[in-house]
Amino acid sequence: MAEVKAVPRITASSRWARRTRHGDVFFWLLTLLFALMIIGLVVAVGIVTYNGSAGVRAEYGWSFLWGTDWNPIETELYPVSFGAWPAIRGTLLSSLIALILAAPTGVAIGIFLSELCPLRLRQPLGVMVELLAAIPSVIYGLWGVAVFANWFNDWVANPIANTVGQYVPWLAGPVAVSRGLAITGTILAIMILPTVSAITRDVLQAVPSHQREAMFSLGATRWEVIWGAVVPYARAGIVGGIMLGLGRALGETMAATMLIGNSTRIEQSLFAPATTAAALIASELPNAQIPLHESSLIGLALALFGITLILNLIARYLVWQTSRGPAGEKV
Amino acid sequence: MAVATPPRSATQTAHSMTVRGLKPFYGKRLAVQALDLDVRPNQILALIGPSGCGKSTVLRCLNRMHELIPYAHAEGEVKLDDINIYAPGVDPTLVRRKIGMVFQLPIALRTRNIYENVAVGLRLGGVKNKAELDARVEKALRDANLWDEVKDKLELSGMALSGGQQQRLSIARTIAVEPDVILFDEPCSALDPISTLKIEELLLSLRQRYTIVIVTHNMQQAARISDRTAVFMVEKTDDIPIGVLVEEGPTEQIFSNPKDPRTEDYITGRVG
Amino acid sequence: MSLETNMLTYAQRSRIDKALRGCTIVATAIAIVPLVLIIAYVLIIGGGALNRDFFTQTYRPPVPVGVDPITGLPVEGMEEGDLFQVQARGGVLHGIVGTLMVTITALLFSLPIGVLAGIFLAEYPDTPLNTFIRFCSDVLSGAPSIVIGVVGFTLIVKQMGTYSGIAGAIALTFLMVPTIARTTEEILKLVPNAVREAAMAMGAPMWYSTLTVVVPTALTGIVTGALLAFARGAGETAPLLLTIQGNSNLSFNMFAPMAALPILTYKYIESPFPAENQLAWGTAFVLMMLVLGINLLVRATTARIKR
Amino acid sequence: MSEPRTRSLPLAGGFAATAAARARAREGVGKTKIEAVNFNFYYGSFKALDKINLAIPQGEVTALIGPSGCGKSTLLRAINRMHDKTPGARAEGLLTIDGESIYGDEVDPILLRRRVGMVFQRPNPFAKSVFDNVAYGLRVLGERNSKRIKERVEWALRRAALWDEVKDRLNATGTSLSGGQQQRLCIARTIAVEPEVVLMDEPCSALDPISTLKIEELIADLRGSFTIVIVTHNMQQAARVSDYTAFMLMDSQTRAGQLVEFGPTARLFTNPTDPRTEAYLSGHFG
Repeated sequence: MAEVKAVPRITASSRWARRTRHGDVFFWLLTLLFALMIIGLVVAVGIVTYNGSAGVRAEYGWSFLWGTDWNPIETELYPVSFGAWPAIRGTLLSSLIALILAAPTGVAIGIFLSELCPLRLRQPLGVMVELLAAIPSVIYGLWGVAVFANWFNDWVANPIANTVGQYVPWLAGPVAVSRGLAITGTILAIMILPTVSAITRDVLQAVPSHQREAMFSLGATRWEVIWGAVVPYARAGIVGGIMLGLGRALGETMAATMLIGNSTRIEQSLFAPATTAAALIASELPNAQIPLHESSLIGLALALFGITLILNLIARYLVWQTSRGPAGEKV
Repeated sequence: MAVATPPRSATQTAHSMTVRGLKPFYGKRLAVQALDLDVRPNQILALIGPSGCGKSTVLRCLNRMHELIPYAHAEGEVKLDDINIYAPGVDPTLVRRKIGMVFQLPIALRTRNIYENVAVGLRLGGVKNKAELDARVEKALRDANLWDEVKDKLELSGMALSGGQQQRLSIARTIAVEPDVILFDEPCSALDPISTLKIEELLLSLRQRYTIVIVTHNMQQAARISDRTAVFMVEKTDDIPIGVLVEEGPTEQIFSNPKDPRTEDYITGRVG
Repeated sequence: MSLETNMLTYAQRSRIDKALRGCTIVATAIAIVPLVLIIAYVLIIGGGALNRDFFTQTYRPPVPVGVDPITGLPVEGMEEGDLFQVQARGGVLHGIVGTLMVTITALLFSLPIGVLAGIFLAEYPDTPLNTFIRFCSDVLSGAPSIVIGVVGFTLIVKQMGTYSGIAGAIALTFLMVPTIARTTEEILKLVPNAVREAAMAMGAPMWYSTLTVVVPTALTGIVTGALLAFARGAGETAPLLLTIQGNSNLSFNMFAPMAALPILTYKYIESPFPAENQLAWGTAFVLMMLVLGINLLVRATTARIKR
Repeated sequence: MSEPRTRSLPLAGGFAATAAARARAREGVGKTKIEAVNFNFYYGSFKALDKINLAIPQGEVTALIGPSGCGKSTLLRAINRMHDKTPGARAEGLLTIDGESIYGDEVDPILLRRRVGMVFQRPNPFAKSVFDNVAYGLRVLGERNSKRIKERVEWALRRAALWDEVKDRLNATGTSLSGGQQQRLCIARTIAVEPEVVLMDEPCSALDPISTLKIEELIADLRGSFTIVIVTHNMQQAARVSDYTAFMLMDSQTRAGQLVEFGPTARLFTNPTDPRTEAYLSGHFG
């Protein structure tokens, strides 16, 4: 091998050496500090909403949550009163409708995209679903108000109210024009559908193909493979996806504000106007005149935050439960 | 009670397969040159050859598993006894029911326990009676030489077993539905020598009741257990590799007195 | 067919298979209809509402059809009914400027927090603290955006005594940090350990190898996360309603109320004039193009890297 | 930085010490460079190395051979403390370089690794240009003078017999080179800072025969300038490139790695004293 010309060796400077020696401790502290900021942000949300709602808790205590009267403006007939139940009920019901509509459909779409879709369509359809999940909710709300509401009234709400609604009180008329729990729930369902489908598709695609092949080689039909091997394998992730969708529906503000009708009266029918916690906060907080009103709205935000926190915990518990599999598995 | 398959009696005749002009494709690319092959009843046919020669592809064509790979399909004729499994109108699901398959990696269905791992095929076949299920699961596990090791832990997940045990579990699952032919795709390549030995013993005992095709990259294994051997090679035309069936014959003859010089090169270790 | 002889239940199984597979196709078809309609409406109606004024002007109150929008005088040949029809004028330049300023400021706040927290989660050994930080990050990204709006409102708007762009940016920071932190963490974990070991074996201190080798390897991924966070922030409405309030004029002052595209969309659709509702579609069009454009860009670059 | 302190504790203190050590290196080949005395290594409660006693001579090539799982890689990685980040990994007993304990309390592993470079099994160039890959170690040392860096990079690439192949594409990404070139790039990167010891962990196992040959030639060429410790599973390779060979085995009961025999390669391969070495070399097990 050819002789290589010698060149001076490079050694470290002492200044640099001092810098590098303490760099690691400094870097660790720096990243730790910023990581702790994430905890700080959550704590800030908790503290601000908790302190902000001190007034309403002093006035009503926990019964604030199930008080049924919400009346921020003093009139001769009705005294000022703040009960969160109309808003909480509306939030829960509209999300429930969204969940009932979107969970089975979303899972079915996920199964179709991952297992059954012709290969040529798989990529474009998948991209479309992911793009739809990214569209801002105000656009869903806009379409809901301007286009979907009339259609829903003519083809769904009125026919149901005029037939089944005669006997079932919670589907009874009169149908509020373009407003109400049912239509809000439906738009929320359309909105969370891409989220649920995209996550379901992702977790199904992560199932190793040999699990499918083992079932196929036993003479299972495609559906038996999907339902017997693929879906059970991925159920934890599917549950997680549904939970994520539910969380989005619970906290959604704009679509709800535009479509729910913003009425704090509790009416039995799903076709009557109602309100949700998010919609109530968005429409009243900027104009709240008396401190108790403002404090009540912040209390609502605290309740909403609490609900999503609990949902997060439940989702984690379910994922943990379902991922364990049969006893004896080495985890 | 719906009974899918009556338990097989020892006297039942075994089944043969005939392959004529089989051409497996990946997309537009032909993977193996059109080949003819006979699988004789109650024998073990070994497919050997260097990696990339298409032996696994051919195996997967024998029960129409090949077409499950995206963009893959096969042309030609594969007969189980006198039925062409590639004839129009034949449901691949039924074909796979009749021609079982055991894979390279031991597969325990992750969300089922050991018992259900074996019972799953029977349930698909419509067996619902608990006593009958129990009996047939036990028989399959006994036939797979696994019963004594797992009889006390049938409720545990299949994932709790060792690799060799999982592979025998896969075999138990396959023979529980009493197929006519069993295909093995390098069943020992992920296992340690002792587990390999157990699987080989198992294969020899299964030969009395089933027709078996096995793909292996281990020539000694082929020599030890198979009755006949088919040797595949890779050839390159215009830089595109294609698998070719070089020679097929009784195992003894292939290993002691190969007709084709390429076979000789391969088994003496000069290529592959 | 003799293959079927011992398959008594097969016909039934086959029917179930076909029926349920059909169900998934039907579900997909049903779901695709409204989703396609939404995009189509925004593209067609919204696209139709666009013109040069739309991008160069700010809000101007609508005038009757029979009045010249510039001079305010009746135009020639006007009919009496025209005075009761309203035509929309002006554009959303103030909204575009507001959205960009607020979201970019929020990105500047959340990038250091998110990236450094992501480095902490990915590069240092897992402890219960890491698990807790991840949980907090999940809580934050799952928190309803209106709650974040309330926090911005009480924490900043109330204290400052005025709605302001900066309050909006801080509220959006809450929402963007978890996205950036989690993508950074995930992408850093994809960097092969061999790269870290190589740098370590050269005698590089950890901070130096992280900044000069690990992070540059993952840079596109981190940028992707930042862009996605930006898209998410740009589309948020609820927190902005409570923090920047909206503004009809072009404003560059981060310490005063500002406009933003999502808020304009909401205000225009609530407007009683049908002509202004038209503007809502146009605003939605711009917003959707911004968000989808970023998503497509991210998709194209990641696809290129994977190849 | 105080001069006496660095002299007495070179690993802990700084860089003047390395110059002193290099002066010692010139004193002659064959002196003990790295020594293990009753050295044990644990992963949590699992004992991976059991009482290793070994003296690796300076300026020569020492090969660690043995069947997989025998702990040869663990021993190699212990020499520059690559296990430090592995949870539960800990050393016991004595492992020294130039008489200083590698696992001493005062030792800064970063300074240690600047003296003990390492080449890995799979080529792992950074996703940077060829030039920046080699310059990386120099920049780690704080060098900012681009002329000096350039000189040094060329020197290292020439030393690694890669210069002629890459001199026209120094700006190409390191990962765009072929596997064998990547591995030589990694060697160039390691020797650019002139470490005293170069550890190689099966450097050829991911390479084709021709690239393997080139790396082996390179090792022969670097011999004398560096103390080289190489782990290989290929006995022929050990016989070809090394001056000394250490044969290790896994204890069948405890599964801990043990040193069976150590000696000049020629002697070990032709006339092993331990029957287990003989059995392994003649292919009876492993």
